[in-house]
Amino acid sequence: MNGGQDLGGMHGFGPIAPEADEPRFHAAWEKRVFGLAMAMGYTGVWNLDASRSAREALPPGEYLTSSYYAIWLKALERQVRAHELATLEELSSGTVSTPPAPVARVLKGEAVEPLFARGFPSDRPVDAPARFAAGERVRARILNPAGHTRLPRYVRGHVGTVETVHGGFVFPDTNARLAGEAPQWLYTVRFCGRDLWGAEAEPGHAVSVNAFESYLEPVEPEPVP
Amino acid sequence: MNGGQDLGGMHGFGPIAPEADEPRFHAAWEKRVFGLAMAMGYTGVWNLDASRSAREALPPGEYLTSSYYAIWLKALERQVRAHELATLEELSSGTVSTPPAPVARVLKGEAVEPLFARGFPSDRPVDAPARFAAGERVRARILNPAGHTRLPRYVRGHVGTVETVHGGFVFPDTNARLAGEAPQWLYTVRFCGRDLWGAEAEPGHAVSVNAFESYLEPVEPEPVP
Amino acid sequence: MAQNHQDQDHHDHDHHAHEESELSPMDLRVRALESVLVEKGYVDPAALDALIETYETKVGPHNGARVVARAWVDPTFRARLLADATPAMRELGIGGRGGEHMVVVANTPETHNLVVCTLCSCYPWPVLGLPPVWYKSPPYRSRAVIEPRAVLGEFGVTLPASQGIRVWDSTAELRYMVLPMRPAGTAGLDEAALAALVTRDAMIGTGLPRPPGGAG
Amino acid sequence: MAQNHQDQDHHDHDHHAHEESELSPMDLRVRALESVLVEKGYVDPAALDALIETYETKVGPHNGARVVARAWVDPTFRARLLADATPAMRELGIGGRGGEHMVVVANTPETHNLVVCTLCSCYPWPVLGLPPVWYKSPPYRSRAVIEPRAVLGEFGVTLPASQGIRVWDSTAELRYMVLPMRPAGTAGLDEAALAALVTRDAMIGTGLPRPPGGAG
Repeated sequence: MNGGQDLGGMHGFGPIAPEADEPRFHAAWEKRVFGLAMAMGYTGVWNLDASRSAREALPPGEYLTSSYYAIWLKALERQVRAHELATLEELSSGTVSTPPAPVARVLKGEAVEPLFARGFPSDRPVDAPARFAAGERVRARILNPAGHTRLPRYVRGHVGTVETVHGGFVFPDTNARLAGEAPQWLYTVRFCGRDLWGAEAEPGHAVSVNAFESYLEPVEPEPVP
Repeated sequence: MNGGQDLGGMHGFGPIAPEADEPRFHAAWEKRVFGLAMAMGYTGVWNLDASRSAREALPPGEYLTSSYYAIWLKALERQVRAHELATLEELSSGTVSTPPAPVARVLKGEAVEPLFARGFPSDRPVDAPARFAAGERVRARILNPAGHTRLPRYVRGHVGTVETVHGGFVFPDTNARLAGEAPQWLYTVRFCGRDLWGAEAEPGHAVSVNAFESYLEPVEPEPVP
Repeated sequence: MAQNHQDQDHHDHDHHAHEESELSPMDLRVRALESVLVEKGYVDPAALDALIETYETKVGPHNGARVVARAWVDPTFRARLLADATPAMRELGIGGRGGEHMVVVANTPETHNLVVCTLCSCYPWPVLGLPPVWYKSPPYRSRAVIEPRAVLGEFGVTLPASQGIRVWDSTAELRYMVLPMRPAGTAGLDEAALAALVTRDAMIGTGLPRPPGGAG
Repeated sequence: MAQNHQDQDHHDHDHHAHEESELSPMDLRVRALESVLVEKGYVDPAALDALIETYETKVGPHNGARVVARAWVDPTFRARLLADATPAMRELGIGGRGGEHMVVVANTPETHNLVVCTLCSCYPWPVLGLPPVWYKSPPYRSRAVIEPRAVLGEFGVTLPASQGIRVWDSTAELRYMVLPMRPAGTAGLDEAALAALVTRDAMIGTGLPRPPGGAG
């Protein structure tokens, strides 16, 4: 979605402001939100793409004026309610008044270390051969889905070069709406900065994104001049 | 600038919500802000493009969470201070403590009706002939200036058709930074909705913008298939 | 001179005196700004009053409705209006700030027109007055150019699929007004009665004219 | 068992008891959420503790610094790391959540690498820990892809014009770590001493390694 999260190339946010001490968390509640989001993500009621989608679905003004873990919190509350794991009244009061819903898994304390040290890979086999090859010129498709996508606005319509073919990965656009992992080939596509931002832009840089196969289309061979 | 104001094609703002009675102003202060912005615009210290630029220069999160006349107010305060017409201390206290700065004009009460009924035209003669003609295919240039521009992000890089050649008009990008009116030819350029938004977009619409000549570039003749 | 409360609301030159008990932080902030700008001589209080009165009470969609009704009854005026709207509107005494360069776009069975300003709030003041909040707000500004049919649906306007939509994004100093199609069954109506059918939304493109004899 | 205040801060299972006097609305809101999720059996409080402890205290840029130092001293490891980073890091016992698919990109005199996630906050947790606020915030996310040289300037990094910048936007589940160039004058340093020169920012690309013998 073209929401508040799609920030690449925007202006007006001011200078980057590193903190002197850079604490990982800035309040006790931030730690709890972090832990709750991780633990609830493990239940299998939703997945990581759905959580990203819930965060970016905050109205843009709210997204841009909320702190990072406040975004996580608001999205987590929405997910909990949308999946009927708890009611608004319960979240407001902190008191349980309805029975729990069934969940596929619960993350146990002793399982955290081994599970998180192993990780949760997203690569998946894909039957079809890759459509594009390293070195090939491709165009990022013009897509403006109202739902979750990982193709940022700033590359859409632009031509770049496939640099790496990474194999099959879970497709976020379907996975985010719990419509299946539908794995696709994933590529690294490199764009010239001037192509993305124009001739007046800062010179001498290239930008790459990781693009799923359905985000890309072939570029017609250019006519000989 | 790619700021909070450049809203075309964004998602996540929810439904359009017309009010039942739609008052022109929702508080007494809104009327005063409207009048003050009009009156100060007449002083010649800045111009309409500069005011638009000041409004969109609010940080995007603030822009998107401020009401319309709150945006006007914040921009007007910034302009007043930037041009040293009043100090922060004066605006905070409402009490004048420094001498006034000279301004070119003051809008008198009796002049409002005739001046505003006549208006303030923006058309200007341009010596050079128009570069593009009605019916010509043109591409909206890829421009991402950090300053004011009136070429919205959603048309940049896209090909459309010149529909009308309107004559010379004040160029907002320079005028907004008080760098001169530098008039340019102005065009209406029509784009196919599917070209702008992709094949999955809502069918059956076209969108046009008013584009200054420097926003446009010729499209190379397409090769015969 | 005796003044009732209503008179005070409209004419008292100390505009804020009667609101003392309910001044919000924004009221106070704006009052401070106004005081400084007036005291420094940049702003004439009489000009403020005249500006507010003009745009709160005088200029509004009744002007645009007159233009539309005239175009419906006078083919030569319609032709002049579509060819060069600004002088044609001047024939009716309509024009000025925010309408220096008017463009009128006519709906047809093939094409419905819709006006938006994605970048700010450009709007044809002399014919429609100041814009409503929704016109200036992110939902309309973001969606009108990408999903105009869905937007029209929220306004209760369902067009046939065969009727295309043309969206006019007001990105320069041209200001657009939609000339709606004249409703069926209005052959017997005079210009004033026709004007009464022309809603503001019909001139933005988010509505259609009222049918004759409707509930209004 | 005697507990001093510090023990309470870190080990008391009623995490909030000692904060009663300063609970903010956000504290209360999160406490309510946690209470409900725990009482309904979706969340094991011991898992929360383990998650927070892991990512607050155990996982951090010291891991990435070990990887960089090893790559500086061991050309065959460096080759394996650049060819397929995930198994190479596993050789050092480093990997897991947020680093399942690692890519390491090496700076050269021709190209400096910079990592960003414009769409959210993707970051290689196993090597760098949780990201700092600036990495997750709009200024960095918006500007890194359009004006990386200006961004580097704000971090005090001025590159020669001849050195291009390659920006890696982390838009899928690949996670990037920059392998900085080994600083001059470090021939005599062992792996641990080299690792001490490797800052977190050097592995994001917003910084360069410390020079040897510097003030630290």
